[in-house]
Amino acid sequence: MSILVNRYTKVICQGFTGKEGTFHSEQAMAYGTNFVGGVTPGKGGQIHLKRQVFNTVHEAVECTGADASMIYVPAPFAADAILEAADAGIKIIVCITEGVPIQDMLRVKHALNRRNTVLIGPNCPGVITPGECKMGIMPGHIHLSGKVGIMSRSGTLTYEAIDQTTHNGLGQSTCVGIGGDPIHGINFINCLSLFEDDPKTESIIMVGEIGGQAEEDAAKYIQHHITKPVVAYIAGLTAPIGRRMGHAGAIISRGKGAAEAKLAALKDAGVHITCSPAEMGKRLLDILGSSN
Amino acid sequence: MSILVNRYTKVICQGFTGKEGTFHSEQAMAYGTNFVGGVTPGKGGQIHLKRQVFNTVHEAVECTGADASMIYVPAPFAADAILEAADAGIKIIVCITEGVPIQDMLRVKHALNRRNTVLIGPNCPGVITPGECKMGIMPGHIHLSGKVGIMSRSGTLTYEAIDQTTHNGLGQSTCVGIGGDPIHGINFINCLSLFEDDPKTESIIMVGEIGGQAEEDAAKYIQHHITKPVVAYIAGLTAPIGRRMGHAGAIISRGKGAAEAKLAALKDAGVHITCSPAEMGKRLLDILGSSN
Amino acid sequence: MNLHEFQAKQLFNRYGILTPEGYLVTSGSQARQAAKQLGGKCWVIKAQVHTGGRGKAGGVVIVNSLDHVTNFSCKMLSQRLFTHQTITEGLPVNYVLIEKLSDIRRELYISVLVDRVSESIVFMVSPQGGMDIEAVATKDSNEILNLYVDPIVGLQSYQCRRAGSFLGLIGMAFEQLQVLMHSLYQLFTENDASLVEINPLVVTERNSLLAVDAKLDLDDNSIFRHAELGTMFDPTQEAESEVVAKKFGLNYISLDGRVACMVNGAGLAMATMDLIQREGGEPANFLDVGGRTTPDRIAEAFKLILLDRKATSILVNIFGGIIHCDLIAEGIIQAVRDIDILIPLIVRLEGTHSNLGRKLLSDSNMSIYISQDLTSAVKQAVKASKE
Amino acid sequence: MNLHEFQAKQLFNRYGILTPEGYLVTSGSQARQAAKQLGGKCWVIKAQVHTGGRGKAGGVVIVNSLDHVTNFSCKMLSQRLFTHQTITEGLPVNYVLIEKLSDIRRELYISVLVDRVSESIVFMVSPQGGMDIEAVATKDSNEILNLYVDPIVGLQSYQCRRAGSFLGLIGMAFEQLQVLMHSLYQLFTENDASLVEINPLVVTERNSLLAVDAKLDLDDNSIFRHAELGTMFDPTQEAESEVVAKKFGLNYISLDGRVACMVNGAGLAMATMDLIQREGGEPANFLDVGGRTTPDRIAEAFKLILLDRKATSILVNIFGGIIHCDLIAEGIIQAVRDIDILIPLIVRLEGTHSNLGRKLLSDSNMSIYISQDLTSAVKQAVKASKE
Repeated sequence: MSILVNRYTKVICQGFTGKEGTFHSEQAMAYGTNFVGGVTPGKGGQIHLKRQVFNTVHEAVECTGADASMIYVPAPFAADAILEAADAGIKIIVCITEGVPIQDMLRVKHALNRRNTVLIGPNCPGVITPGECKMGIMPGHIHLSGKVGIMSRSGTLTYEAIDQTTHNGLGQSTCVGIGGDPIHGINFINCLSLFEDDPKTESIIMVGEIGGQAEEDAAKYIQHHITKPVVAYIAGLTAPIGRRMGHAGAIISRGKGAAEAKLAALKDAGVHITCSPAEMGKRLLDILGSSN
Repeated sequence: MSILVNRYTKVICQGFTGKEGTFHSEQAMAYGTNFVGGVTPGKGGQIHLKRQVFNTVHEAVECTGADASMIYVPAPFAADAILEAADAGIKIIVCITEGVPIQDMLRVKHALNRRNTVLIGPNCPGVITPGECKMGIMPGHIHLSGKVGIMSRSGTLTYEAIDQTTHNGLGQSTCVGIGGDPIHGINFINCLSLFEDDPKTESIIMVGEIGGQAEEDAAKYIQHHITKPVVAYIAGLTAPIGRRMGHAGAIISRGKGAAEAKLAALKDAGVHITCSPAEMGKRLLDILGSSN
Repeated sequence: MNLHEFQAKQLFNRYGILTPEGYLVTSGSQARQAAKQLGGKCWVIKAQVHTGGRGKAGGVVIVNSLDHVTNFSCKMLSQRLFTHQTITEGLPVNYVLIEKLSDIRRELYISVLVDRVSESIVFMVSPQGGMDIEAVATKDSNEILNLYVDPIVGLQSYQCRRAGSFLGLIGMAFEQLQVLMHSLYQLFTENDASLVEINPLVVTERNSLLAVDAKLDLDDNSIFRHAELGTMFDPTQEAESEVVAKKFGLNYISLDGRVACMVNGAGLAMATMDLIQREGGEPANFLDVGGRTTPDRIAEAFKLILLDRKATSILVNIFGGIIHCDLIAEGIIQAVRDIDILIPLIVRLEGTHSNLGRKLLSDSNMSIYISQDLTSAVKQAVKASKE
Repeated sequence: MNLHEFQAKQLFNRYGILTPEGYLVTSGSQARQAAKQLGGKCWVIKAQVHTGGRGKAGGVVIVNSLDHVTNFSCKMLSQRLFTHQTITEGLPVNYVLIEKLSDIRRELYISVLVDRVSESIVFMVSPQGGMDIEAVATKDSNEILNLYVDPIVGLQSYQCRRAGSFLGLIGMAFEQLQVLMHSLYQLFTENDASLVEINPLVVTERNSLLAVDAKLDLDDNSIFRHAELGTMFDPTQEAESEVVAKKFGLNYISLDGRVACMVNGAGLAMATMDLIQREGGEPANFLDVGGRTTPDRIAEAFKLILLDRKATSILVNIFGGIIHCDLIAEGIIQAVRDIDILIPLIVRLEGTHSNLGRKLLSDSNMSIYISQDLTSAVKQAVKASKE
């Protein structure tokens, strides 16, 4: 088992024939993902990477039965692409695209609220169930099928967590990059709920960062609903106030969103904190060892 | 018991000091409704009909604990009034106003979709639980507390059904006028579900008319979910095609919405049809007699 | 509220939607002048009336000489147009539109409307343009694509691409469709339209889109915020009695039977019509006097009924809610006193103040059949209509 | 992207929002001319810089003679402005705004922003204008009303009435607030703003509303669809190194420590900074080279770090995802070859092609400390920075 995606997930790519779409679709196929086709408006009927290209997601879904899509279109077209996927019945939408206007995302989020669709991202590395399905830009080879559920607001920090849990032998059930934008799809609480229900997931690593209050909300949720051990790392203790730290969402504004408050909330909720991004795997192993 | 409103419902009126609002608020109080105040922007602080006037619904809710509002504002302001009530936490919104632009209602409906609020109307006579709470323009004196749930797209036809069930002694649990506009709040299926769950309601009268497919949808729902006997009357057998019969929603367009199709669907679903608006009560009594 | 084709096309042009070059004229000589101005050898003459099915009824004619332009325009302007959709007496043709004949590679269909089932605005497109869309729907529903617009985000580009793909458009026409659909959506929402239809939407030989026909219905309830559109209303295109009715806030539709009825509430009015038929009669009209009636309106309602001359009895059926029966009674008494009502009058009053109302009527000593019971009132009215 | 006050006010005026009469000037003599033109006896001189807290820092001055207008304007234009919010070196004042002094009955606060928790646009209003809104929030949150806008229906009139009622407005000011809020909402959505703030929003003696100050931030991600707004960017208001960084697609923020770092990914970059501090060092910067880096960008990143002169060691920390470690290695080698990097360089490579990358680096025989382990790399960098 796993959450969100697995070996049966039928994946397509929007922005398939573009440079990014091509590279990461190739990588996904090489990883063994059940990759069934792609969409590029105006190029319908062509064959690309041995898969059929469609003009619209609706056509792709009709012909391939796709239920998941990864989006590599430029930022101005991302909102439209997400909505197209949802309208066509895609259940898991992974939007890698960085730089989507925030007001576009506001509208998209409200529109998706009433649909039975999960959006991951935008501005995220994607989602992977090791050994089964890779939808995103993460390097596949660092993963190991296993029992840690990983969720993160940061791309490369996710890889750190993955790498560490691969090297310590725990492996990953599913890794979800929820993205660095202030308005995004799936959040920590959604992931926590899925990980809690997933028999394969035995523990959880959460990688947060400054900005917003997603970590505080997650802390409350963990306290009341999560029985599996959670290790958390929060980036940005040294970040200055009022500066946007790369991610559009990583900003301490009006006194809110500082790392200290997040760490305090998580500690209160019984979450195991690690203060080093290099020791997330080690911290988890320690906890699991001590609880056995 | 009853559905939607009862003796504990705390009712306010929007458009309180206007002519319509004043008249029907007075009537509601005279009927014994738990009428706690009213709203007219700019007249906050005044006393009207021995009740306080507020500038905003939020203030009214804060000061009176109101959970239901009846709206008598002119059509151009109806959408805003409905949204204000919903935003202030009002649970039952009755919009009497006629002539609300259809695109306003489209937006209002979508906005309400995500809220825990019931909208009744617009362009409807309102809702009444006899002997307890009257929210609308129906003549109170024709009602009798009893066991028939009545739901209707037409105002005066509702009164016919009420009058008949008062005279035959069955009485009414709650009567809901869902309104004659193509886009409206509560629908037949919502009412059916509430009536089915209400112990006081023993049978149901449904008054439909040409236009749309609400009756066909209700028929399907009755077939699968309703155990109580339902009597239906559909108005408009003699209505010409393509003409709007008074109500904005009462039109047979593009071959759809004709009375015959509605009657056929209802018959198929085991609903008891009456072909005379003067015999809804009699038909119901006959059925109840025969089933005993 | 319906607009004329030329009014719809004016609005189209304001939103950048291309229509054939043309002129609106009111006489044969103007028509000739317009055709000269347009140049070319073929012209289309289109009667401006509020109805579909103009083509079959002779309201759209293609001609290839200036004399024909003059003659056909004159003929159209001098006659009323009858189609299967028009009211019995046909519609006057006060304007004709003279257009250049468009070169046509393909004829498509596109419309925008409010769909009550999905509670959203929907685009309907079909490659089967130039035909009655209901016929297309009946024949093969796969030939129609419905695109539902989410009000949160509005029309999306992907929906336009789907439409273009479905219609088999390529190149410039594909691109133009995206723009056209966004323009239509803007026009639809900004003007509170209830229907916009282009049938046919033509693909020309140069692969460009052209709105050869245009139909535009507006939401009556929203005219208050579109003053300019309100002035486009053409009362000559509706039955006189219905125009009068509208003026007095009455909902009136003229029908073919002999039992006239005056009812409060649209549902009860329909139900009364149904009952009349059930009792062996035929309704002469639909008439809803509404919830806020006054004695004046009652009088106007009687006048309307008498104007139609068909009725041989009148049934007044009132269930008082907002409306008070005593007020209705007073209105009836006043009307009977002021107007010569020579046909039998049957009045059924029920609801608020109904006892008082019935008493007023009987005290008036007028020749009115008064009833509290609907069925017997209807029976009486049907019977009286046949005497 | 931040706009200057005068730019924000220009945009305000375009949306019908009233601001004090005033002129933008770049010299003392222009300032005097402007004051004369404005008339009256009192003027406000406002330094146009991208920062809050101008008042306390001497960036807003009220004067009552033309000589003072000249003198204070000259002074402001000749100095950099330092506030608690500005970067270390302060900000240049290239323009000052000369305005008529407004008569003030009350000072209110209003702002519009995107709220990430409710995922909606929110209006924030307070009767405590002219103060730092964070201070108001801390002192008494009842003094602030938040109004969340549903994107389906947009700002509603009832929300404006609530705001007006909350602010205690009556008469003309109450009516003007409705219009103002709708204008602000339109401005906010049409221009993809991320913050619009009027503090204070003044109620004048004649009970009219006036936007005495104006702050407007735009969403950087949306500038592609607002070409005109893009041209309003004023690079003089940002640290030079950050302007250069932006040009090369690098996210760079200058800090006060001595350990420079170059990282891919914003989260990892923050984490690297945190680790440096944890190991006893202080980060000299935040630098995210992003996911699509090229050897050129690596070189530019090194130049940026060296430009700041503070760093005494450089830590490159790359976990390859999209980015390939061999490419990074090549970039590093090229940069070291082309630029004089005289301080110790520590490189940690992990992820895609990391073996290849590390091999390239060690084969280059350059003086680079190469590590696969993050902690030891950080330790090394901190240690090196102190030597």
